[in-house]
Amino acid sequence: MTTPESESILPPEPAYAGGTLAPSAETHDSHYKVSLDVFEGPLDLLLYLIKQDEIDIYDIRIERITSQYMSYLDAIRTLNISLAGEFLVMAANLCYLKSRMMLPKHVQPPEEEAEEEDPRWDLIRQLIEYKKFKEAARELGEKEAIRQNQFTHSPDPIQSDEEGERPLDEGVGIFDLIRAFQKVLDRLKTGEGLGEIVDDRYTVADKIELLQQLLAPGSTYPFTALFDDATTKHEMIVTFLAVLELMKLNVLQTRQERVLGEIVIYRPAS
Amino acid sequence: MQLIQIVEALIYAAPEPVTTSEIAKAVRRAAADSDLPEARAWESLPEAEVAHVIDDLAQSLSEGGHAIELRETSSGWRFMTRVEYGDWIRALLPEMRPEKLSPAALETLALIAYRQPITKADIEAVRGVSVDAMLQKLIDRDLVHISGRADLPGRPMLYETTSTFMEHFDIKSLDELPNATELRRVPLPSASSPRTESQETSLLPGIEP
Amino acid sequence: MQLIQIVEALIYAAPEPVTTSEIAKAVRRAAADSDLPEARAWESLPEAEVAHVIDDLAQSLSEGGHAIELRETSSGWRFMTRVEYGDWIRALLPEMRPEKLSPAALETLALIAYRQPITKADIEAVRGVSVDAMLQKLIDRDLVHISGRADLPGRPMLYETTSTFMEHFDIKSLDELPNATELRRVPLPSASSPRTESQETSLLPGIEP
Repeated sequence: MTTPESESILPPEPAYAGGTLAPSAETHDSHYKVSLDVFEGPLDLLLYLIKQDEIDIYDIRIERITSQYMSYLDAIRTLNISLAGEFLVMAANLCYLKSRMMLPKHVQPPEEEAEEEDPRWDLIRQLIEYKKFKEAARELGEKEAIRQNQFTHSPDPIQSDEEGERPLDEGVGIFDLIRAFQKVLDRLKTGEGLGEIVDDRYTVADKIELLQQLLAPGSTYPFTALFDDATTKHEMIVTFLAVLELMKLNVLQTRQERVLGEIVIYRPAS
Repeated sequence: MQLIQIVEALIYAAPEPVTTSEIAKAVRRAAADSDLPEARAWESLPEAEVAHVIDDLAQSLSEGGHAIELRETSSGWRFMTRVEYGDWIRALLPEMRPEKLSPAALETLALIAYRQPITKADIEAVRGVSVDAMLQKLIDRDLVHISGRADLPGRPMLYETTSTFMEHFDIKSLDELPNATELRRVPLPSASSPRTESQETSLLPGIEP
Repeated sequence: MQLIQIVEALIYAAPEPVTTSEIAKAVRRAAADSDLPEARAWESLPEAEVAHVIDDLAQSLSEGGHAIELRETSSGWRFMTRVEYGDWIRALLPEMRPEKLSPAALETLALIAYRQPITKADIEAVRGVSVDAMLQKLIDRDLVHISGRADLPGRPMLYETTSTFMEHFDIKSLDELPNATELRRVPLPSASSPRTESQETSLLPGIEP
């Protein structure tokens, strides 16, 4: 399959419009490494070469454009960059056109439909169509940029007299907790080292007692803040297990105002 | 309580854009159940009156010098911050940095947008490259969907843009596309021989990979 | 451009409530990068001034007869619809279009439906992309649930569709799925070497969700 796997939905890093691309075969590596990703396909490359030469699309000189195209591909190949199949198909097509153009008119093999038509015509038409849509794509990109400067709000809580109408009020699943916990661990992982204290000084029972002191009946506490003071992963796990234990005993509850929002630990008054 | 406030609350609270007719229908329904004396009149609220109220609301927001405006998208009305505050908002929310589509994605989308419904082979005929992977990515991002199969040998799939596409580019209708009249008519080089679709069809009909 | 508008835009666009100090910090940061002449003054914007502007904003909203008000929650400021519109909105919202599933979500759901119980690794082997977030969304919407753990290294979780799924798609049993007998047997790529689940399993043995 010829699918260019590098074709990403996100833009390539280097800007095509930068104009630093020199298509001569002598130029060295980095340009070509950059450029292959920059061209969206063989038609795009051809348009670029035509623009460089400042010639009219209707007036392409096949011989010249073919040799430019080929030297471009050669340069890419010497760098051992794998080439999408489409670029090679176009190369073959160009060589074929070139050889046809070189023959005197009366010995040119008859094309199927096009009787008197210029053999370049198919390619020219394709280039023109492609160019129109390339332009349309650029305009879409401009619309996108404007749109992305406008923001809408995420669905918000609606105030109403009745409590309990909010979709996520019934407590958070254990999975949300595990995920939140994972987030804390990840953050710890990317932060500085966990310290070298090896002594496992905390037990779940200790932490249960601590949590009960921390949370007076009727009060709340942000879930992630429970781990702010933890110095080891072990301590965090123990704290987490203590929370789970207290939840099982109905001493603590969890709340989350919105999906993926901050989880809050709550200790009911009774 | 006034109608303009109800409309404002409704547009604000709706998780997705709402159309004038949806608002009118909803107000009529809710008015019938309401105890408010002023609600009587809204039980037969015509859509035209809602349209009028929406105009008033949009105007009062812009005259009041607000940073938020009422905008009509392809799927209805919604509040949005004005363009000029984009940089300020991103300073608060660096994670909201927009993900711009690549030129290759834009080219493919442009072709689908202007020529829909279109087959993969026809897209490839213009772009000159294989678009399998790209189409899959666009489908995953809900910018494109499969609308059916063409009445051609091999029954190739047909692709169309989605309402997410319209929202992403802030386009209300396809006629609003830049240069629409010209590009939607341009005769395209089309795939000379319809290529057979790859595994995706044979493997799991109905479940797209 | 005025400070009050910037503050309005920031509070509106933020996905979570924002505090006065977060707003002040964001404005200072963006002002430093801004070309606007009026932004100079905001580079050293004190929090107290933001607090003042927030008061003005809240007041202008309530005096303007809006259905939306600025409220301070435990974690910061946010806009909310006023209490008195709660009933209306609640009556109106069911009229709204339900949020639709994205194609990517549907694919994942379909795979689970036909191949349940299935591990995440096997879903990913077929879809070729990570499906963590997608699975979570499906679980959040009660279309999919975890039915247990596979008897494989790492004891990966197994996913199944729920009764909500059956209701949503209006089927009484899984045999009623289109093409069930065939699709449930189609050979699919599966995770060649079952991956070990991430820490959640290894770290916390004994906590079965």
